[in-house]
Amino acid sequence: MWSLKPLISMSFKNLAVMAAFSLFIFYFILLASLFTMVDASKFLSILKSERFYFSIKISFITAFITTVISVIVAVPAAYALSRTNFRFKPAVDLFLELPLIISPIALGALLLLFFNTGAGKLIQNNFISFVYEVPGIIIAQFVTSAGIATRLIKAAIDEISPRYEFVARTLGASDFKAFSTITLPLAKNGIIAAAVLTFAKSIGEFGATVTLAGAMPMKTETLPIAIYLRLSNADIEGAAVFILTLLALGFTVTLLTRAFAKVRHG
Amino acid sequence: MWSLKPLISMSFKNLAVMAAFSLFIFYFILLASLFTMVDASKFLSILKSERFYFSIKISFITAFITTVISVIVAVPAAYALSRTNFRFKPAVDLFLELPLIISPIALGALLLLFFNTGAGKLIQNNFISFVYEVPGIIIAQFVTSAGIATRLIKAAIDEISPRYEFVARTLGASDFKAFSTITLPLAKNGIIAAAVLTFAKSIGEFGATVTLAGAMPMKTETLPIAIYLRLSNADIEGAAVFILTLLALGFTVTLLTRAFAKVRHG
Amino acid sequence: MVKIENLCMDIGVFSLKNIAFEIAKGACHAVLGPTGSGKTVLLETVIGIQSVKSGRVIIDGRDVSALSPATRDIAYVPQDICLFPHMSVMDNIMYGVRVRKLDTAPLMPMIDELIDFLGIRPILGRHPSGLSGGERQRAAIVRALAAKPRLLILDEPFSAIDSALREDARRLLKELYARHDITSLIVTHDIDEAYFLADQISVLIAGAVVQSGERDDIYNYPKNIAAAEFLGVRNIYDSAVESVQERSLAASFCGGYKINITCGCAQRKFSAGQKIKWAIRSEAVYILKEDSDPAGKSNCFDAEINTIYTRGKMHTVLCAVSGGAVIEIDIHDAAFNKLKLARGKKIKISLNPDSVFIIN
Amino acid sequence: MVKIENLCMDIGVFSLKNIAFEIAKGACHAVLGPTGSGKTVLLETVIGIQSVKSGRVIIDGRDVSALSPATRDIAYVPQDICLFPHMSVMDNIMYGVRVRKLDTAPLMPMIDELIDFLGIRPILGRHPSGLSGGERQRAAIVRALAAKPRLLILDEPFSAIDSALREDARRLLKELYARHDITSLIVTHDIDEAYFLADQISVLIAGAVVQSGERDDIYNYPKNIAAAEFLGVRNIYDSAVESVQERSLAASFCGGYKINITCGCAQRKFSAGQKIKWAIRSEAVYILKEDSDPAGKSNCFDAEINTIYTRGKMHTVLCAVSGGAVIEIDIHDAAFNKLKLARGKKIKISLNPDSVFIIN
Repeated sequence: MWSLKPLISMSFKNLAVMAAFSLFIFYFILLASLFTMVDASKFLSILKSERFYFSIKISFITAFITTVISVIVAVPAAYALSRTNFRFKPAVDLFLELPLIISPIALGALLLLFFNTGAGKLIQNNFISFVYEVPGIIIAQFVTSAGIATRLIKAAIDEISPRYEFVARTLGASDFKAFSTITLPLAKNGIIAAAVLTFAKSIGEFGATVTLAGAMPMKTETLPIAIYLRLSNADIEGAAVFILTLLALGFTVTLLTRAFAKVRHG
Repeated sequence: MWSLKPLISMSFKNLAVMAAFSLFIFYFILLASLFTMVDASKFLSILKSERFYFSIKISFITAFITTVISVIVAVPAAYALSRTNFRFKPAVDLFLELPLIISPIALGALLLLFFNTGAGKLIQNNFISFVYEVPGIIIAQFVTSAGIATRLIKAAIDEISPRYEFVARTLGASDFKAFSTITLPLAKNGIIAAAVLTFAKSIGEFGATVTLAGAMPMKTETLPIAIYLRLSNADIEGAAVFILTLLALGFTVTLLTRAFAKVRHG
Repeated sequence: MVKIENLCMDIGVFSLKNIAFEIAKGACHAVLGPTGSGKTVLLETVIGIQSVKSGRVIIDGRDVSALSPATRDIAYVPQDICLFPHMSVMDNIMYGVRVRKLDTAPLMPMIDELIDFLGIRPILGRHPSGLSGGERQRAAIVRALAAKPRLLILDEPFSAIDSALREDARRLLKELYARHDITSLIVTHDIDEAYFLADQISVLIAGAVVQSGERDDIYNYPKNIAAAEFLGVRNIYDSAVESVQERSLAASFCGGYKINITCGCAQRKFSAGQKIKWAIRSEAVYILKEDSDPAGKSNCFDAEINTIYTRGKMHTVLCAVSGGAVIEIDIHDAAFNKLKLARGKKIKISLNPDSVFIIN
Repeated sequence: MVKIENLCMDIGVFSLKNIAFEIAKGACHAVLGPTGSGKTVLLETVIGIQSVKSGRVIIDGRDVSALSPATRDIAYVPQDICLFPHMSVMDNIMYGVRVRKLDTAPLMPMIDELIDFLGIRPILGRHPSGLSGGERQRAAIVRALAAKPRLLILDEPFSAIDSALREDARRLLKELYARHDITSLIVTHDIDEAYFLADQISVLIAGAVVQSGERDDIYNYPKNIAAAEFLGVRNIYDSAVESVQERSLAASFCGGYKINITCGCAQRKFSAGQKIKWAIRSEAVYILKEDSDPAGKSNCFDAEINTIYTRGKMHTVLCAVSGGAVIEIDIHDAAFNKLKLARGKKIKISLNPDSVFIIN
């Protein structure tokens, strides 16, 4: 604090704003450096390539399926966590926070271990193959995003006064009717924002996917896997195209969720 | 809804609780499968190995440094975002949300691209080497966590009524004094929780680290990298030890942040 | 008729103890209590959101204690009104009718009448977000009454309304009660509001009903210190019974004065020498005109004005009786001006023996 | 002395327009207005949290408009009190003294006196979380006054206090003002509170001061419809000037009646035939005793009681004058009982010509 003190006293707010800007500039320089790598003709040829199209397709399809499953499970789970008291609720709550904290590669490895157990092998042999297969991408994305989706939707439901449901119930609505006609429509924007974020997270999922589904060109080659494969082959210009695609998606999603958040608060 | 309707009407709340439990059980089975893999003697020998010790050490040191840097930047940045209006604030805000959404491998790849630019090479050659080096781990962790740390600390500051600062300022405090004597102590638990989470995220960071710092045994071999290397060598029992270590850390951190969150609300 | 029988509840450290009162058909009953006395918990228990530990809620002879809120036939207007924000006012009003799949036709005349009476026809198509507090409240009342509930519950009914508009809202509700046969329970911390709207009042303090009865009895004769203080009684004195007559008793007052009390037949329970507290509301103490002869009046004392608090309609005069006790007097602006009261002025005050009451 | 000069502010759709008033040294000025009238924005502008668009804030001759809040010498107690939760009450009180690095010794006698006067010595060591609303408020007032500010600002001073305890809190503050030379600005939506505490009142409606002046003038003679309605004037009538005398004027009343108005010298501005509105507060209308002779009294009318709203201390009687107009009367409980008022009863009412006023 010694020598900084006069500076700080002078304009602490400016200093704080400077800190925010330095972070901004840090991220901005990273983005800018991307454009030094992009060669227009190579860029176009990759964009037109079948392999790029495959990555986009597999990423979108798997992320979409993951999002649908996550939301279907997360909406009732979030409702239960927000509105009801049940046994082991703290334990359930704790477990749903784990994917937020634990390394996706550990989660992917856990899945891999599970499919090496008796039960896992039974599922693999008789129902669906996950390891090094497309369904593995989906379950890897699900394991890293379901907990987060539940938290986000719970936050959206928490914001809605339970008294709306109380009133609906005194007016003759059952628990489910009160939920479906009042809480669900009121939480709609929050749920959509959570779904969009889950989709974005799933598109970008790498650690769990590479562990369970592997990095197999034209098979489990999602956009992040494609970046990984291109970098492994020192194809930096090629990687740049995929990075740019992910960034564009990220910006779109951020702006989308903000639009929905604004509607909710407005 | 057709055939489900009677079931739903009967006990919607139970159904919701079931959804929460099914998610819980999903994660729980994954954890349980881990223990089928762990062989006590092999477990102990790995725990005692120098390579395990190295991974723990490098993970903790890098994550600690990342956390310190992140918090130092994030606290004033969060304050600026929460309390002041400045030009380009929406743009800064948007950029700080990117690391939440964009694939860590894309962020790592951006760093790699940057260090391939003229400016990047200048830094590499004259100051610190990042690519495939330990500082690369730190910057990879920083790029994936600084935005998140800022968001979390901003949320903690948002919860504190700005009127506390107004009052402090009418009592003669400068902006900085009002911040350091009022807002900072009141946000303390939130900042600690953010730091703990940043630390945990950094410990688990894989995508950006593997891209920028590579997966080099006994050099850039953090815990997630170690899992990756063991799995690559089909050393599933070996990987299990590292996964368990990450899980234990994850649980500890979750419980710690909750303890701090409780203190804050209490 | 609604009967609350020995209701007990435990929520963490907080509990409701043996709550019991009745609401006659068509009557309005107010539960009056300070913040944290358990009003909202009581109300949520009656509605069925909280389940009872013991005791019963009986509505028109039917024990509803174990029923879900949907089948209790109780309508509820919460403190924050809670019109469903994603529906128009009309859809809000019809929510209960639709969700219960009732036949709309026979209900519409009454709903229409309520809509007109409460003046919300112009806003039926609007969504709640643009409405004023008063409009929201009126819409919520129509929504609550649309399916003809057996009991209407209002939680702090006017807290969402700007204070300048509350008087009109109160009068409208009072008129609504007069025109329709509505059995109602209101919950409030505001004594004036409870007195204005309710026929009976129960005073709830720290989870227990300390007094329940007719509005005037509660207002004029609170039975214990907690209720008296909460109800704004400011003249409370320690005393001892001096003598007991058939229809009155005499008690000591500061400096050897005596005070006659005729309130009810309460004196039967008392005997000479017993320690009591007596009290009188500040608006029941009169300042006599300078030329009036106190000989004929009972409980007259000489006093000197200590402090005057001026307000709009009523002023408060604090005066010291010769014996030392301070008595507080609320006096109407006109009388205040006529008597030319001022600090230090010597006055004669009179305490109507009917207005003096004994508290435990 | 504090002067607010032509203060203008724009925050999004909301604006303050040309706010101007003065607070004499040692006086209490209340800004009174409904929710959303801009009270809090005005106050934050005076404190220096919001910056002015134009206009000045002058404190004891010094223009502080461009200064930071830290150097304006204004103390502030927000609506939610905002004691610093991580400090003891004593540390809260001493915060301003410490942060300004003032010499504690000369300030301690006054701080000690304030602590004792406001009765917070027993809680000095405690943290705010366990305190009642009243204790927090008193601690915040000591904190605000500890470094001898030139102006004390209180935002809705009693909103954090249980309604049953507000009267005591008000009296304590009033006494504090009487004992210490405190120049104060309070902001409130509560007419009674403003009247009780303040010497002068400014009525703020929709971002503009519609009337500013002595407490009694504001209360008794609001100058325009918005102020009159906000201040609770319920008898307002369209009328026309019939004749103008030197010190009074006569105006028409329903059904050919005439009303005499002597209020101020306002009549100078009026001429016969001019359309006006006149008004009278409900507590300024008197019901005459049945045997009294109205011959000597001016503005006496026959009326019939329509509606009675009973309350605790004051009751409200609505009666129709023969001409058709409805007049509302607030009457003290004792007078109400003495006059044996009931619905349908024919009464004689009298409107004091001094209490009738003309509004724009």
